[in-house]
Amino acid sequence: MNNLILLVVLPLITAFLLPVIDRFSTLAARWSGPLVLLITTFIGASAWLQLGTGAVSLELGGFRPPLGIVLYVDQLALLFAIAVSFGTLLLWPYGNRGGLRQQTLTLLLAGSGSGLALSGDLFNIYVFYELVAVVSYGLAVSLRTPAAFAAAIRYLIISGFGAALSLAGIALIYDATGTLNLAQLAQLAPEKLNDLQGLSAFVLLLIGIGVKAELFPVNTWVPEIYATAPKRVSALLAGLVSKLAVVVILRLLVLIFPQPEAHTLLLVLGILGVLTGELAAWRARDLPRVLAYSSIGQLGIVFIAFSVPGEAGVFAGLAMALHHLLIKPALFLLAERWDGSLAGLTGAAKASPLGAALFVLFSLSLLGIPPLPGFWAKLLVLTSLAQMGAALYYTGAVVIMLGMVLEANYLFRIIARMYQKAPSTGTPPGHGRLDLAISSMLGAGLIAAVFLLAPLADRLQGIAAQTVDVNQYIEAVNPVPTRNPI
Amino acid sequence: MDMGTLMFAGALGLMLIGTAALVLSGHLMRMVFGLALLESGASLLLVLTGYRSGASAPIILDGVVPASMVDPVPQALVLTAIVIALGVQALALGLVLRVHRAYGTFEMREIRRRMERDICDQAGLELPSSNEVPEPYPGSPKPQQGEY
Amino acid sequence: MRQYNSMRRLTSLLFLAGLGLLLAAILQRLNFGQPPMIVGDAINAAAPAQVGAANLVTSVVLAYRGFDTLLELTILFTAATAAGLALGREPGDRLADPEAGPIVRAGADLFFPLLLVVGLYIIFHGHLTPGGGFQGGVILAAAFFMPQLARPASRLEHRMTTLIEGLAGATFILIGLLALFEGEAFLTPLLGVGTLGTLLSAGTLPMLYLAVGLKVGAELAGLLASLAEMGAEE
Amino acid sequence: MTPLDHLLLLSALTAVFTLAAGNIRSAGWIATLLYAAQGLALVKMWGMGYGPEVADSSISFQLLGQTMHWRFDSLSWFFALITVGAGFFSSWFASGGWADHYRAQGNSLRLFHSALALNVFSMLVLLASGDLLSLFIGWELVSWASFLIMGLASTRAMGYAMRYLTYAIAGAMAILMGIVMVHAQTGSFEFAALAAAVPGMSNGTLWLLLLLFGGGFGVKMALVPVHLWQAKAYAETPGPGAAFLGAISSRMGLFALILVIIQLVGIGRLVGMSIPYTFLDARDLLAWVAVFTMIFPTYIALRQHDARRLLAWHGVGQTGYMLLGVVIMDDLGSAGGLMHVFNYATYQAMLFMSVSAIMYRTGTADLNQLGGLVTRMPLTFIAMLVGIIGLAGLPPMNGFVSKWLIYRSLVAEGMPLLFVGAVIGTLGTILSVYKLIHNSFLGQLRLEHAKVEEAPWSMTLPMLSLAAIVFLTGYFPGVVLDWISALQASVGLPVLAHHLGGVHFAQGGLDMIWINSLLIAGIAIGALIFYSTGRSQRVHQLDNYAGGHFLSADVRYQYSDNFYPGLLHLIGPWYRKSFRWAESALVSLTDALSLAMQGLYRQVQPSIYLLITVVIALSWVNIR
Repeated sequence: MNNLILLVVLPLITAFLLPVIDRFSTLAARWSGPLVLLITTFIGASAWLQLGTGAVSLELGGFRPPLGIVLYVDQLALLFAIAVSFGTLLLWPYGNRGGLRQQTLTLLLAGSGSGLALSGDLFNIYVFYELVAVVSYGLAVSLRTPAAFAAAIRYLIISGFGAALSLAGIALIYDATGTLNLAQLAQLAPEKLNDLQGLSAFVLLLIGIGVKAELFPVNTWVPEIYATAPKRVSALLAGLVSKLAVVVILRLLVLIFPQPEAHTLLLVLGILGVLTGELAAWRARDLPRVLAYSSIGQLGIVFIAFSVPGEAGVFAGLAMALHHLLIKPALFLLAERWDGSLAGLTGAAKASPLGAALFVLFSLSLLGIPPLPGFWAKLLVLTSLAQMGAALYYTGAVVIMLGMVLEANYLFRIIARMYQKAPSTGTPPGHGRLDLAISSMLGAGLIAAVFLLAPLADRLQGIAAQTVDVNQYIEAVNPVPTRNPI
Repeated sequence: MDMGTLMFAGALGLMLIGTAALVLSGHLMRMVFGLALLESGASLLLVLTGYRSGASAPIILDGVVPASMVDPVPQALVLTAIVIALGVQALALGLVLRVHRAYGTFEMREIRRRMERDICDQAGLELPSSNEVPEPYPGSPKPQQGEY
Repeated sequence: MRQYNSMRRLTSLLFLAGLGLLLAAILQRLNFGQPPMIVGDAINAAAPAQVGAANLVTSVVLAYRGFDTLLELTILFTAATAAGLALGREPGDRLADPEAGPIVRAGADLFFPLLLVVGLYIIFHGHLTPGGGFQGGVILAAAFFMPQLARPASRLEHRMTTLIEGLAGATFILIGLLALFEGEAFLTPLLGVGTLGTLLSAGTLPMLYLAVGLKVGAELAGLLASLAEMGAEE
Repeated sequence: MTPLDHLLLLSALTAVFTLAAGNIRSAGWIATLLYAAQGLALVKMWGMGYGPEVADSSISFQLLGQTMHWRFDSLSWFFALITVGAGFFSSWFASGGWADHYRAQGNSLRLFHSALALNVFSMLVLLASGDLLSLFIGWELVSWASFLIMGLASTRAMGYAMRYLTYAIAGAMAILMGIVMVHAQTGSFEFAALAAAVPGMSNGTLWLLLLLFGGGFGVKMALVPVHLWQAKAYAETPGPGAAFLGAISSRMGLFALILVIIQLVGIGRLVGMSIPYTFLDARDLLAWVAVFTMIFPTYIALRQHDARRLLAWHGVGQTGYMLLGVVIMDDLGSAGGLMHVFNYATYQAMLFMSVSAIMYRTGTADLNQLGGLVTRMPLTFIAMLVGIIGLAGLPPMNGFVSKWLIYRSLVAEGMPLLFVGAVIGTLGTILSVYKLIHNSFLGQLRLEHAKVEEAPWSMTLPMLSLAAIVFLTGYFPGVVLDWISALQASVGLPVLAHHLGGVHFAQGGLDMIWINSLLIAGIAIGALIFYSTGRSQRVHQLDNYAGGHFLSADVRYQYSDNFYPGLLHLIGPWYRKSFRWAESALVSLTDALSLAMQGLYRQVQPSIYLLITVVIALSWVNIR
């Protein structure tokens, strides 16, 4: 288990050395990244098999918590760490697209993303979060167009604002508790953070981390970045980075801020996210921005789900998040060649039948059409909302359904266009082989999930149960209860 | 006014000035500086949480362990936070320079409009119709009759 | 439009005032001067024996929270890479900055070795006194950046900085991994504690700080050079 | 493997076969045989047509502590019989000449056949649903299968299909909300759990459930006011597809309504749920919705001049009869409503087929461009004649029986206003179906159609078979009423006592064997007189004068456009397009909101959102 740190540092050290390796052999530099990601995926997978339903903490530097930094490895963290490694492997800039710097940045994203999922220390999470942020600014400007630079600086300003606020939030928490270890914070939270100061810290942290998680209303960067970045990068940001931020928010919510106010805040912001995202997508005129707005809406649903306290909400939210994690990258890859106006997609199915068929499949699952996995995830969200019974939760359910009606309409408007006869003035382009292969793989995964629903659901329920089990977290980390002598 | 209030007022003031620069100014450069101020304010707040009245710095000189030392952790955290902020600001400045080179302006409104226009051009779309009639940017061709 | 602008300004001011009031209200409640110090006291008590650095902040930075330090180095590296991606110049671009005057040139030549020595000194004494890798690294960066200010035509050797930053970063991680191969946790300090307060104490800490210093120096010099070249291009 | 497994497997096999080999020439014929095999599988389950038998499927899924399972009972069986029958006849119709024609137009036959097979399969899955979850899954499958068959023909058809899709998803979401609410109340998706929980539910909860389920199912049935999508979408579907959809697709809504609202919630509870401030209750609400559905679309049909749209608008209206009959909920009325499902399927399929046959030969379905085809396409004429007699509800066809049962029950139950509404609806039906047959088959033959031939046997045979069914079940309605009484017993409605010829009760019943025999005897006597006197002489249509001039074939003497000018002038002001207006207003509102939201995301200074959110959230927290 100790070697799980390699999930983080192996990509980092490779990224540091990539320019050096490149000096000696371009070929080696080009393939060392995928190789390292393959290795980390393997390490993660073998750890997953070893872990079972247990949880372990890695004490970095060998210091007993809460003195040092710990990584907390449970199924949730490991799942997302593996997803990051594997996801970056899939979305790697193969064929030397974008050159050495993009490869370096992608490796850094893999390392920092895994770290963000695994970290069990509040400030360490902040550092990882900033690292992920800086990597995403770098990736966002890959195309080096003026619009990309403008979008990136706008993104940076919102994100930096949010980060500064979360730093202030961390200061508030540290002031109240004197520790940064999540396990110890979980121990102390009912006593020390269950007040105005704690809630204010939550607000600041939520808004800060919400920037990456596409939380309304700090998500104005989403359509701009996704329209100007390469679609591979959009896939990484929408698929992986947003989910990592979501996982961090989930951890904070479960461990430190179980107050009803925190959940209500998340619920309201989630509802607004679904409403604004889906409505804005209704009239979006190019595919990247349709996907961007839809992504905002989908993450809104995830937040609505997490606002249901207890295992049911976490289960539903994780199902939604994982589903979106699978679907959105694939859709963005398909949009790589289809990034012009929607009108330009007329007849696209003729040029790329497989691409169009995959687009239909992913759209159907995104809408939640049974028996595709998206339906079950949405059903979980809706049943958990209905179980709450309160009016605001019912509003959430109604808004999700309204969103689905809108989403069905705008996605199928696009699909209908694709299957029309192509205009005489040039057909839209087909897909690159690599994009198509990766999307097909994800599509196959989606279909496989249909047949493995029951075991997957059981496993996911187990993960949700473990995630909400605060005692297990505390016991696994076992912070020494040092108290202030004063 | 005791020391603590003054210190906290400083942190609060830095954060407010930074925020003001972010929301009130449309100038990109000022926004980046505002961001730096905001970060400094937050860092100051963080380091203040480790202050203990009447304690000495956490350095053991000549093997003598002081009776009461301040919390070393926030100092280390702030060290990290400052370096992070430094990196982000360097990158931000680079991006600002790039944007200025491309669009010839630091004005956020103008930059946003040019960006929207670039995105639409690239996608082959008309600019979305807006109630705000945009002024022609510096150096732009004169709008034809009925273009807007 | 002007009206819209002033409306927005008014709203912003209103909410700014709100933020100020709220933050003031929250900060009122902080216990300044009497922190809980759960972790802080424990570290103060345990660090001399566990780590052996006289400067406890250094113990925290490099030992207890060494991982954070690695990450912040990574952030610097990432920022430099991203800035390189953003600012990267096409080969053959000419630089337009004028040559600096003789005083600046002479000063740069004079200060270069001085800054180098000061920077290295600060790095090596980081575990004893205030200062350390970052502070020293910044001074190193200044040392390497100053000649470029003096002679813009002579470009900073980017190949050199990338080599240094790559190797320095890798060294940091390798020192950490060494412990892993010994069966300890990542970044566990090795080589014993030594005598508190002497130069050769605190185990691998000074080595880590050297790596940090070199990396920060190379990183910052590279970043500054990129910015300068970007500004000079035209 | 249970018999139900066999049926579902066969249906799935049909879908797979058409998907794999739909392009070969004989694919249609093989598919038709496969539908026949499905029919045989249904016949093997004959027991539930006549008694309280239930067949379970051996397939079931365990998920999240819920079991999903599928089963057939008398209700499912009755609807499945119509579904498979409609699939069989549509596929048959689409197999020969029509297929070549369709392919020659550049369409994909594989797509059409597989869409049809998917429709049949998904409907069978829906009919077999054994709990609320499988009901919803089946529901969604049906919706998407219909979307597929509606949209595959042309860009315009796709536009109407998109409109359908929006309505359908909205409806499905209402149903899902209802299901989720039931789950929240009972912790289960089982039918039995809902039935058990109903007595304990408050009227408010039940109203909400009724509106959600009723609204959702009503979308599929195209009840007023959510009826707008149906007519155009069906009309643009390729001929046999329209026949299939028109025959059965909307009936899925009725099936689900009967299942959830009548079988599970129960009649007694519906009558007990009064609408505040009125003397109406939930059942009256449904009945009045049914009556409005009967009237509005029928009179819209009157104005159509595209034969397919005329028929499709009718289809919307006829749903009202079925719903009205069912919600009267006595033995006569519900039997009438349910029998109407069967009857309507037979003649609506036939009518769409005959229109399709006309289009096949003449290339148009525009009633203003047709006329006089009776001499050229006599068999198709017979089919359409039988169909419109049925649609108008006149003896000797089966439509008469079902409508008679409904009227009789309205009178018997003392619902005069509803009765009047139903009569107004029927009046519109008669007028517009007359327009259909007159403008297409009667009157002056157009010059360009002088050489039109009868449709090929592959098209006329299915039509004539259907015509035979319409006639025979009109002669012996007891055949269908047997199934319906089994259905009534299984759903919990009062069972209708009947015999082969109809029903009998003290105040006088209905015996179609007598009525039809008399009618046929009368016609026979008339024919005898007509032919025995030998006075009739066949003359050419143009062997005539007009204003002292000889008629010539190139001049139109008989106009078929602007039919019923007087009547339309009279009722013209009532066509206000209010529903259309409401629909487009909703779309415009969404558009406007969408643009506003995009504006929100295009904020120049996004940091201000962050500030505002932080301030509002912090102060909210503070106030708490």
